[in-house]
Amino acid sequence: MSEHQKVKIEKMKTDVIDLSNVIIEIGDIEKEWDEKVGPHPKPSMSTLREWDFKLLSRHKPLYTPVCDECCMCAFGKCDLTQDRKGACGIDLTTQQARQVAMYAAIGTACHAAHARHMLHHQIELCGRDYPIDLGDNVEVEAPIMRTVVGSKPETLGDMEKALDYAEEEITKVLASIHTGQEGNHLEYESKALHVGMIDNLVKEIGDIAQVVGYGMPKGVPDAPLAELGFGSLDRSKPLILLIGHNVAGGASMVDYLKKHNLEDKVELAGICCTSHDLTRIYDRGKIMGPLSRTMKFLQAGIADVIVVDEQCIRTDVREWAEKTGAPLIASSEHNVQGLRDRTEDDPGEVIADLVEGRETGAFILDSDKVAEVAVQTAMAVKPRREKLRFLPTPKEAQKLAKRCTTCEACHRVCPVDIHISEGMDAAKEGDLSVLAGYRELCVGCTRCEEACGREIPIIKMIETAARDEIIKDNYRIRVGRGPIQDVEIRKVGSPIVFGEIPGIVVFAGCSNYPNSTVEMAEMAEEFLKRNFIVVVSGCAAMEIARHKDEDGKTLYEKYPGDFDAGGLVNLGSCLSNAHVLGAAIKVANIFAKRDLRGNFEEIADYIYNRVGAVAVVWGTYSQKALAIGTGVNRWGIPVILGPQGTQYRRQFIGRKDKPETWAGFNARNGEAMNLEPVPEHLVYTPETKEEAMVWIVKLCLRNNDTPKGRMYKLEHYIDIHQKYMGTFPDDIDKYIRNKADIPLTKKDQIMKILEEKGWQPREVPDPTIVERLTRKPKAKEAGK
Amino acid sequence: MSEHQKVKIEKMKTDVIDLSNVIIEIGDIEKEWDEKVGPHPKPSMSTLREWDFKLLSRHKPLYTPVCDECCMCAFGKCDLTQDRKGACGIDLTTQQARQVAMYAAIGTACHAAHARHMLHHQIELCGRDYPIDLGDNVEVEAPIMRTVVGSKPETLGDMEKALDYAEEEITKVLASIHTGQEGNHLEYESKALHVGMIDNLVKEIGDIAQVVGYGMPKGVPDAPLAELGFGSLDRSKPLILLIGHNVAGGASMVDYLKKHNLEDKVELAGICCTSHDLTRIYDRGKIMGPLSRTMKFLQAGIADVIVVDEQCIRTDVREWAEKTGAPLIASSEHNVQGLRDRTEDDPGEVIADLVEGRETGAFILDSDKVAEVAVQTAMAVKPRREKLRFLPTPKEAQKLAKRCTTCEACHRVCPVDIHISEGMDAAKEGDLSVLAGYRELCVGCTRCEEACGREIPIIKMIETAARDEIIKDNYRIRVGRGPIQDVEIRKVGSPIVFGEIPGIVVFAGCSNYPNSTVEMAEMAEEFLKRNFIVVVSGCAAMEIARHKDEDGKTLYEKYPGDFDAGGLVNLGSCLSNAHVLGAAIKVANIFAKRDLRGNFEEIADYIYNRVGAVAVVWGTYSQKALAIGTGVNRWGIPVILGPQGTQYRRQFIGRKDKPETWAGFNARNGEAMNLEPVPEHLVYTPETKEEAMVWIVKLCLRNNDTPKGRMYKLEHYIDIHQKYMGTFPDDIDKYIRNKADIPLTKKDQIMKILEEKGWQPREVPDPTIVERLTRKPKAKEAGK
Amino acid sequence: MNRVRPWVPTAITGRLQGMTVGPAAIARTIKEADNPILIVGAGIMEELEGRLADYAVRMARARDMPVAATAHTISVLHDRGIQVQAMGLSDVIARLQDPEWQGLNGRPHDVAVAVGIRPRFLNNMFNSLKNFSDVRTVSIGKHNLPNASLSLANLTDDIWEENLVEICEYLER
Amino acid sequence: MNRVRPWVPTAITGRLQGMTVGPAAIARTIKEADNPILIVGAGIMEELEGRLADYAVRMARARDMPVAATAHTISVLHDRGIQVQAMGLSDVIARLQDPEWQGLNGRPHDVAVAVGIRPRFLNNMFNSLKNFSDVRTVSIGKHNLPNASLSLANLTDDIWEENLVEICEYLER
Ligand code: SF4
Ligand code: SF4
Ligand code: SF4
Ligand code: SF4
Ligand code: SF4
Ligand code: SF4
Ligand code: SF4
Ligand code: SF4
Repeated sequence: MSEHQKVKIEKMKTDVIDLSNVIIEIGDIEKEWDEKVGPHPKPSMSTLREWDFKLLSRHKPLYTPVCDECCMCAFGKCDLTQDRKGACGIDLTTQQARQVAMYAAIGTACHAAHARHMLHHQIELCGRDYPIDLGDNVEVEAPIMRTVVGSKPETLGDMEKALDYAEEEITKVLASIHTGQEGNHLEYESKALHVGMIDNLVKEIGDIAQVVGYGMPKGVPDAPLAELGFGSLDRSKPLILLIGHNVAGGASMVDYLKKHNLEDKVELAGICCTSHDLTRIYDRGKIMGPLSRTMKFLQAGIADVIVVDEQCIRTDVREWAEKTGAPLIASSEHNVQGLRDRTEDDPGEVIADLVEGRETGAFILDSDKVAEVAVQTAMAVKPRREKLRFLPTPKEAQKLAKRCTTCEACHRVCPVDIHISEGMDAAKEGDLSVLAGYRELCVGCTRCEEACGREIPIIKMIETAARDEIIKDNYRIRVGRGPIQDVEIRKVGSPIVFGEIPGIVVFAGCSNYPNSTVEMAEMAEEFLKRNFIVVVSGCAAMEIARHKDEDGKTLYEKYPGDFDAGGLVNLGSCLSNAHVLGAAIKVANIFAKRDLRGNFEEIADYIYNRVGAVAVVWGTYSQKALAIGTGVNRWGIPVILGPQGTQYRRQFIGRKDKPETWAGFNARNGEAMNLEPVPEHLVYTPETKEEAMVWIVKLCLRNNDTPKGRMYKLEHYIDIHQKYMGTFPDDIDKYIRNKADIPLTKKDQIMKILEEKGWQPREVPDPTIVERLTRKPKAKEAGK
Repeated sequence: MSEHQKVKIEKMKTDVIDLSNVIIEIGDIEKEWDEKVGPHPKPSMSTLREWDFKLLSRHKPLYTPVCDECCMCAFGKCDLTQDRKGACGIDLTTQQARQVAMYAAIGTACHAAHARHMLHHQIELCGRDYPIDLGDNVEVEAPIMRTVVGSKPETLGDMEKALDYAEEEITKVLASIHTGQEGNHLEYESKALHVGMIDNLVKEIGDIAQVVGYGMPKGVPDAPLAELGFGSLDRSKPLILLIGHNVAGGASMVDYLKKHNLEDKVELAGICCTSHDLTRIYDRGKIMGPLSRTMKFLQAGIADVIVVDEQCIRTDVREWAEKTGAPLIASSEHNVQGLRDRTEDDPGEVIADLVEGRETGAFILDSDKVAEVAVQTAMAVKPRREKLRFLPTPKEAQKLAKRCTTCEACHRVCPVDIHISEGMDAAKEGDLSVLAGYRELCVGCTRCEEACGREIPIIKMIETAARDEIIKDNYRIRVGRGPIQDVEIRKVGSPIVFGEIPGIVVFAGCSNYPNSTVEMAEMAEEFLKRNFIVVVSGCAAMEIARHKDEDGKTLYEKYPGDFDAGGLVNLGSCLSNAHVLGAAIKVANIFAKRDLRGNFEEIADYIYNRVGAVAVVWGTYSQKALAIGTGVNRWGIPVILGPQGTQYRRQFIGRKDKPETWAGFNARNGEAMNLEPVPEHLVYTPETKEEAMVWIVKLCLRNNDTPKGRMYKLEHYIDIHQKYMGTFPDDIDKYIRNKADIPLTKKDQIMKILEEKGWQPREVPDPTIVERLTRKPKAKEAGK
Repeated sequence: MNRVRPWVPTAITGRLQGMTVGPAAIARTIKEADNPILIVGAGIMEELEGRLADYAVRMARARDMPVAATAHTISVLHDRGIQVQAMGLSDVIARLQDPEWQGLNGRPHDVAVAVGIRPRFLNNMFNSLKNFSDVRTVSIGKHNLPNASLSLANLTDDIWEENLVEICEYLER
Repeated sequence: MNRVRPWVPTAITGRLQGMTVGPAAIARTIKEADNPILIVGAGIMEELEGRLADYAVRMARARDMPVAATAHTISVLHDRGIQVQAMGLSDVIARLQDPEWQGLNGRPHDVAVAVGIRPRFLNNMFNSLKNFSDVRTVSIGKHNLPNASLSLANLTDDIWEENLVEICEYLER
């Protein structure tokens, strides 16, 4: 990294000086920041390896290979089954870890490139000196950057160096994937954790850049409600559908509409994170839904113009845009779709080409031009298009169903295990209700259609079957609020650490799991009612919004947006989910007065042992979700994945039955001791939502829980266990350190169990897993 | 990218000024360079897409999928056979291109991380201002950087920004691999070409840094000869075996040996590129051989200490080090092998642990400590170790052979198709000669041993069988000379472009193909004799050295090292193969006076149409080799891969039978016309070396060949075709533009063919495929 | 290598595929195992209108197998009067790979029998055992799983139920 | 899906595998093809002590198939007196995927028959045709290739030669 610059000034004139041809050499000039630098500013790939190895010795990787072969180099394919090694010497365990690191690097690269683009764009719009002002209530503006990079950004330009650092680390991790390097799986896991931490960092930078530059809500708890769902659209207006994650194009459209007084004339709606970010800057922006809804909207042809940016977009979007006659605009280098580059062309010409059908799409890298072309084209083509006409009628659906031979090819490939032919059977008889019932389950992956030898348009038929519901689909979601305010941290720091708030549950990432709407909403509400802080972002936040109670209210309408007990906090897009980690860091900083600067290990140790947070990525699918999860893992935050998370190939499983794996220290006196087996796992894939809920509460346990905190947490644990498992948990003795921990309401029952198990009270240490952080360091450690 | 800096100077005092607390804002200050900036400095991922699409419309991707499924996200695995799409919408064609881009990104990341480390290391050693001085004969010091980045580095520090740029681009390409983006294979091919170009750039930076910093040969044609092969070792001395690519550790060892007068006492030898670079700084360094020899040396236990750095190292090196009792030192973050981090420990302590066997290895990130520990440990353990004792005796080998059931499991998995059981059958009878014969074929991948149910140590038996030869293995190789000098370019520019030098053949990359020694050496000599310039680097350069003529001379002893007709130019390690591309660029710059700065497209168009260079990566296996090849492809240089190159999944195949695919322009008048179908392919995998040789000469044809040049090239083409194919080529009419092109010696025969084919003379244009570069640009183009 | 196409066509992970067998072979393997463990997943509550739970219980009883109740199956099994250990599937799979683990009944398990777990999920989990342990795996779900050492062909509910009955009866013999 | 294990155990690329057949089925397919092309690789010079070249020539003659001589086989084939087109394997494979290509004899080929090409190399190349063309592929090499529509089992030289004779005789009928 080059903090160091040598500069030649040919001419310089200010009020005080006038000089020419001076060479100035500048060393490592840092912004003023009186916090002392910790041991690990800008950690390199192996700097925090010891920390990782500590986590990995407690939570051992459990590998579920998706493939027993390796095809990564021209030596391959190699058969790695059982204990066979590949031609480079690698074994299957190491290969799994290598793939995890590779995919985590891809996810991180996405966020890094996104952040780079956004920062660059904001610097162009606002200038390099534009201050990072997140409002009066946010002083610790970039907790992750402070901790990891060791610097405190004051302006947009100040964040560029941190991205240089991030890109260098991503490159290193990617380099390590090359054939012929690590032969030990833990090394690759450490690299995955490292690149995951970089993912946290770049997301924070990207979101701060857009919050500041676009003036998105700055951590306001009472962010407004936005509309979500097809039913929220005024179908008489032209619709521009934004798909992807980078709102730059959408933001320019908002400007364009406002400038030309067209806000009333055009609907702007988005799919995936770009829609979150759209609603953060535009109160009339609509959210169509998460990734899993994309294909349904594409096939139904609801959009008059489709604008794609980057990440998690159907790769066949061009095909469907063409089939439904919607001009397609590609606005990102990451997803050009073979379209002709019109960036330098006159927008009028491009619009004419699209409207008159001479071309079906355009690649435009200038967001202002994207805006003009999208809006004008949408207004011009709308009159010619009729919504939903691409779906079959119920009659036609019945006829189509009759083609079905009940061969089950579709069912076999359906990732969410929908028994499609049953729906077809009913449809043959004219009963579309079974198909309609699949709507919430189906994630629109088209795999069934690809497998069907009878060319049955399964998704369209489901949509037709559920037509009436779709048109009514209209939900309220709280707009993404961005960071958590320092004042909120001050307020909740103590109840979190001392236990009145039993935990922070984060629902993040994708929603490609059957019934994720209902399941995630149900889980969220369970914990809202229990006074947990429930934080959401990305597709998960949308999915949760698609669930209404009997009164027609979504959870966002029922629970406040405060980062406080019983609050339902929508951070926004996936970029903004960095702020929940930021909040955990701020607890350490603001509440516990731990220094952040270059002090990763201490902060992570703090969170791991003290902040009862757990992330749930229920409908996981993407490499980004893997990076996000692996990132928070490094800070000691456990992640629960939906069952398809086994496709990521690796979990981190702790063994509460092996006390020796929980080695740590009592920070008060430096004494080595086995700590409690909490949090038990760092990555876990439960089978059902019921099991997930038990794990959510259990993974909020922390070594440093106060008696009151522990008592509350155990009360919820027992209660949830009884509610969903139907039994009293059998491991309660493991978590009761002394009588003060025992929930009062269940005291008798527990005491009986404890007696049966021969339970003895235990000392409650000031827990840490880093010897250096103890107060009486051993001689050897001290010598370092 | 942040060229822009805002700096606060608290105190500054020079002879002329004295000031405090001044804020200086610095814009894009560039080093003085009066060359005008071309259209594409620091091209972003899609900037050169149109250029790529031109190449790709001429040389269409031919995909050979290694797997018909995709397992890259948690949605998978998806079945992509035939026209099925995955759950993200991707099809198999696009998926192949996506994988190519991903693996090219991995290869590039390796070189980028290597270059970053090396530059950082040299800056630490020599200072940021250390001048880039490549000697009097090299003025154009960094032709790739000049062309791609548009800047001219004067000091080590000047190259850092270029690496920032490179890392940003690698991150972008990696980001584009994420699920849900490109749905068009050409887009991913363009991204692969882009990241390949970045690979060229970072290799150049890395090699310049080490050439300058370590004082390696600076493009001297008569670089000294080094020794290669096991027989070159003094086995009475302790041997430190360096494996990998990054010579930082080796360089420190050289310093250490010199400082402590131990040069006579210890042997330093390397495997893979680190050994090339070792001999570039140390005249007593030995080269053990390429990657394909690694396992043989490991199993034989020849090393007293093994030091690994990064890339292309057996991942199970630790296992073999332990089995043979050789302490292992890991010196790179990329390859830590689960070893304890001893970077901060006292070297004496580490040495004691290793020598006394308390630990089997150490991870040390400080190259000076690595040097001390390696040297001292080697000297201490040597007396206890006996070389080669890990190999079975011939008697034992016979006994082992008797275990063989001729099940053929080994033969099936052998990537180079060795019929091992035949060797075993002979060995059962005491005849080890058949096994011995496998030695040159075997690439030491151990796959046979992994497959063998009888636990037969096949490689060791081959080594035992070939024992006598191995001990005699002693070859001479010319030390890597680094860049090509400007004076050489001045000398050869005209003969290259005008044809006296029929072409430049580059043998680069790996050597994991059966008989690659003999085959590569044979091919090299064929072209040396024909007055081609033959350039070598990496493992290929070593492999070629392992071939002696009847007089016991290697090609390096028979041919001069000049970059000139009949010269055999060893550039050095894989990093240094950037210089051959550099040489092609310098032809455009020095000979043809084309501006380089930010002028990629014009330079690539120049090379593609004028510089008859072709690269051969015969024993290809690595992701780096893919990146290297894809990189030169973007500049219009064709690449020939060995047959296992199909494992890379993609070739670029031209169609000489489709004239319309060769559209271009006559630069003289801007006229659009179909150019000649040359070079026909950009990536091609021939079946045999004979076929390869025909392609080598044919792929040196260029549109702009002068009559004399074309005549020479065709003479070689016909001659080689007759020699190896046994026939006169049937497509000669395609390459004769008018009678002046006809080789005199074959005039009659050719005239007959031309008459039969109804040949007509054709205009010879000033060829270009970029309309903008023509002299009478069309009105529309001009408007741009 | 003669086997039916796995239920999930892409479930094959490589060269090494388990066998497709009938109920007799499965029953025999369970019976002859040294110390089998029965892993019972959430599907027992829904499949065959809940009767799958009854079959699971019958097998556990007949063979006297310790039962790991994954997901939230514990009370369903308790209700049917057998002693089970609640344990997440990942926990079971991780422990089965640990040579030190003394099983649910004080000694290592050599065979893992699973029922009531989604095929994709189980196939992935069993691959972990296939590659990283010596434990043999048996699926008695109605889908064919290439990563199980033994699994049934892809069956209709009716035939599956017949198979389950056959397995129970064999074990009860 | 009933087939032998491919010669190269990892040569399977996915769900779609070709059939392992005997010489009769291969001969019939070649005979009944509309316009087959015979692709002859370098192996013909070494395999079966060079007799493979003779078989290739016999088949080409018997079925009157146009021949693409890949690698450096052209003169070996010329020497045996048949007209062939010298063409690299990648060139042939690329052209076979082009619906516009009019084959070696003026019309598209529907079946590609290959002999004398290393199994790994050919298996990869044939996968290109499997996925990206309608051309059916036949390998008459002695190794089983899952990416060929039809290929022989893994044979010894003796049996292979018998098969070759049988194919030749069938075609000559
Ligand atoms: S790792 Fe994935 S792409 Fe490679 S062979 Fe296995 S399933 Fe196919
Ligand atoms: S990376 Fe290793 S295991 Fe993978 S294909 Fe290459 S040699 Fe085989
Ligand atoms: S589109 Fe829906 S029904 Fe079809 S396979 Fe995908 S999830 Fe299943
Ligand atoms: S694949 Fe098609 S035909 Fe077969 S059951 Fe499904 S919908 Fe019916
Ligand atoms: S990236 Fe696409 S094709 Fe690959 S596994 Fe994921 S959804 Fe399937
Ligand atoms: S080690 Fe040698 S003989 Fe064995 S499989 Fe590899 S190349 Fe073939
Ligand atoms: S695998 Fe082993 S037993 Fe079988 S042929 Fe090869 S060496 Fe002999
Ligand atoms: S030539 Fe190939 S094997 Fe050798 S070092 Fe380079 S990439 Fe590795």
